[in-house]
Amino acid sequence: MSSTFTTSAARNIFYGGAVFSFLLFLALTFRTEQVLPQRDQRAQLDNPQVVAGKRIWENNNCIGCHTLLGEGAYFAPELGNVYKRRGPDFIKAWIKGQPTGVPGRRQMPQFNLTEQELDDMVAFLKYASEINTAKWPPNIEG
Amino acid sequence: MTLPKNIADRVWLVMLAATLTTWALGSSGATGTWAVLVMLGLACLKGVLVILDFMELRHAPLLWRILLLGWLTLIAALIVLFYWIGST
Amino acid sequence: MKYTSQAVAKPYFIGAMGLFVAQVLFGLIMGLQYVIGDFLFPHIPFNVARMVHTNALIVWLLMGFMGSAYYLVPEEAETELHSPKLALILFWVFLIAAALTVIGYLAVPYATLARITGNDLLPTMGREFLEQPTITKIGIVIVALGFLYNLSMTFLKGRKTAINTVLMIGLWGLAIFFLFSFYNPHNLVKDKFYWWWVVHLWVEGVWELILGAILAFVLIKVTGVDREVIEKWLYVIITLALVSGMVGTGHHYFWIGAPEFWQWWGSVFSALEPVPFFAMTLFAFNMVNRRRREHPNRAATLWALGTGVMAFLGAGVWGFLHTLAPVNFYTHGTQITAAHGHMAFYGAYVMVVITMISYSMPLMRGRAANSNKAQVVEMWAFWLMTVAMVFITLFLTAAGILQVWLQRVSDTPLGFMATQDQISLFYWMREVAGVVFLIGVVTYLVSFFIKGEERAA
Amino acid sequence: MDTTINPPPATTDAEPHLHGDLAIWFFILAELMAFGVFFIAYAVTRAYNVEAFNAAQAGLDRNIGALNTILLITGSWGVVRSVQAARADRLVPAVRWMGVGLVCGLAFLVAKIFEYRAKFAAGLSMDTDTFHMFYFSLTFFHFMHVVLGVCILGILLLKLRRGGYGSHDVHGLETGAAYWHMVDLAWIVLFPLVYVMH
Repeated sequence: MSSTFTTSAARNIFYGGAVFSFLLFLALTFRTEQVLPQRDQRAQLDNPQVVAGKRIWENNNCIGCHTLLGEGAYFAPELGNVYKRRGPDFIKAWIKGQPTGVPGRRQMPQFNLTEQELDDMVAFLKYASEINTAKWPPNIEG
Repeated sequence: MTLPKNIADRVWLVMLAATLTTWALGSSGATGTWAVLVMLGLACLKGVLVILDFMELRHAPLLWRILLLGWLTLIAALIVLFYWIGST
Repeated sequence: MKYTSQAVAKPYFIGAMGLFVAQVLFGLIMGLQYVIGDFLFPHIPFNVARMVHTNALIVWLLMGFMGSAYYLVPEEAETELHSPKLALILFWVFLIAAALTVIGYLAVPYATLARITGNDLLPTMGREFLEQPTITKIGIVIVALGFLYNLSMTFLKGRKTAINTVLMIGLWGLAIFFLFSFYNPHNLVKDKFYWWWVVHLWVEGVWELILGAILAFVLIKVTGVDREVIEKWLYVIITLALVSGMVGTGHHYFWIGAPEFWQWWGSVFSALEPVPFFAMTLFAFNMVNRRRREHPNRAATLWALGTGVMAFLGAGVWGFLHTLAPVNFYTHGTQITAAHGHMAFYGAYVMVVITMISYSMPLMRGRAANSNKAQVVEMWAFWLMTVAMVFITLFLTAAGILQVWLQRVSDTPLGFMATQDQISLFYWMREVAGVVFLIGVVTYLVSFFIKGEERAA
Repeated sequence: MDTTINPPPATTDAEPHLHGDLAIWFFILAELMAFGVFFIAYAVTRAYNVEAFNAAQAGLDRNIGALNTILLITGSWGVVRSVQAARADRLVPAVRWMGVGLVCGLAFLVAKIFEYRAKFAAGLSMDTDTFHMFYFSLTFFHFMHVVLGVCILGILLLKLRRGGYGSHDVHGLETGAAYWHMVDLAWIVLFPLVYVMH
């Protein structure tokens, strides 16, 4: 194929293309930050329980078995909409009642959370369930 | 009006005319299948001229003409198809 | 091996292989826990095994990249490494930090680990792949800076080649994007948004530069094709990788609360992400076919070609399978994602590190290639591991499709655990394939100890 | 319609030759793929909500669209004339024609910024509705390409003024020109599709 193919051109295109894509990505990120307030329920973050609940979620590595908004481990149910699926009381009772000890069944450890911590966790899961996730998941089962 | 000698100038004039026609059609509110076909046809004409004369693929290996003219034809065909689907 | 200081890569490769075995073992534990729920409970709950599995993978790949860089940069720059001593010190710091972190995962409950490591001062724990205590993260940054200082000094004083330039950009990019792991806002959407700047911009951004640079280096050595041709193709491939990968991050922003334009941008650009891997496979086979020398290390050539193919299959094809928003709406957070994850990580990054090890280890031990017998065993290892990984991916894909059907698409959706019970057959088959994969890994390690007729260095 | 209205090809060598670096042609294909997928996504989505698209499209300023088309076509034309002049070592006209290309590119950016400001002032944005999501996405993606194109033309202009290009070497000039024509080609399809056809 008669055409010249030079390393210098390929390198310049690499630098140009990389900078171009990064700027394009930054522009879309900037746009995202502008629109997020209408979608991410940030008002609920004024409630210290939600903030504490997120810390408890992290410190107990719930993401090691569960998914949250579809991201995480696939060993245990999606918890992004569990507040809507089960409601607060079920969530607290379930966490307190673990592990079930049923032989052969997947086991959730006992995290010994105080009543206050359980309420914080429920507040966080309520907050997560109200984020505008473009109608994901497809149904309540998550 | 003598045609300008330089091919680039002639291509430029043809494309200007095509653009103004599309703009006129648009302003006159032309709609419906024939309007879509005419506008797409003008766009394809401009596209072919850019590919062959501005990009000088007229003198390039056949492969590159096939790739780019193929792209233009495929896009135009799919647009017509979906505009037709939209209009039924 | 032209420069004595390149030998500093050996401990990194040995450390990498050690963690690789640990990673696969914990993978097998988890595979069994998928079917026998209370296996090893409460001693090693699933989340702990998962942390060890994923963290070991990332740490040993980083060690592999570091080893490859310590071997490759001096040879490309045609000068001795700036400070081999620093490289060795950093190796032990990195290995000990990784070991302590794993012991921390296994010995105490995660909440206790968070408390004793003072996570509250700067909370960064509890997020997937970034579970390391904050002090370990700081340790990783220090090791990375020392590593980059050492290599950059070497790079600056030596010959500038495209391979070195691309590798250094990739490694600096890796360190810079890791800094986003320290950003952990209360806002869950922003937390996830910038979390992907570490994860996605690594594996579908700067790591592809590192992958390209290492593969190009090995191909130049193995095929003898002149550097000019290979470096041109390298630039084209990594430009395609960055152009598609950068905005391709959008395919993670469909359902986490980000604006809905990402569904279009993410789908369009990530649909182009297989193109660089396809070009890489074409490039690898093209170079090998046009080789100008018969390199004695046929195993390394096989690994290099395998990398191209499996990266295209795992990251390209299996990625495209569920990258378009309308499809991802149903497959998001299912076993389809796990299937893609396994084959993409293996095909793109595990295989390129093994390619580099297979190529450079014999040279560091004073011979051009291992004996014919050893190479046959190594090729057996290649096929055992690769075929086993293909089956793991196929079984998880089947599980994922059934899961999507039962739990998401059908009009009477089953609950999560009910669905898991329905697909447990595939989990059993995946576990068997996992055992075969472990056999492949062991075979690979054995191949380094097989004697045979010596080859000239 | 006979489009072959050209004298013998300007370049003497008869053997088919691709102008501009092969690497840029890889990226012209990649970019055209990206634009193509966006165009088809637009057409498909429109097919399923024609009224909403037509209603929202009516709000677009077709005149600025047409003006931008003319600007880009004229810009492309200028660059072609510049390459022709450089091949014939007529460096002063080459610089002047490249100036035409650059000015048209800049004018396009200015017109587009005014158009965007008017849209934002009217409270429209990428998140208003599906049509505007496509309108802003497509035109902004193209806008960024024109920004890069203007930078490239600027660099080519500077190098031309320093005598960097001429009959001895037009390679870099042809590479930049090919990219600029791709940007024009993308707009040629985008303009009728988004602004006019309904």
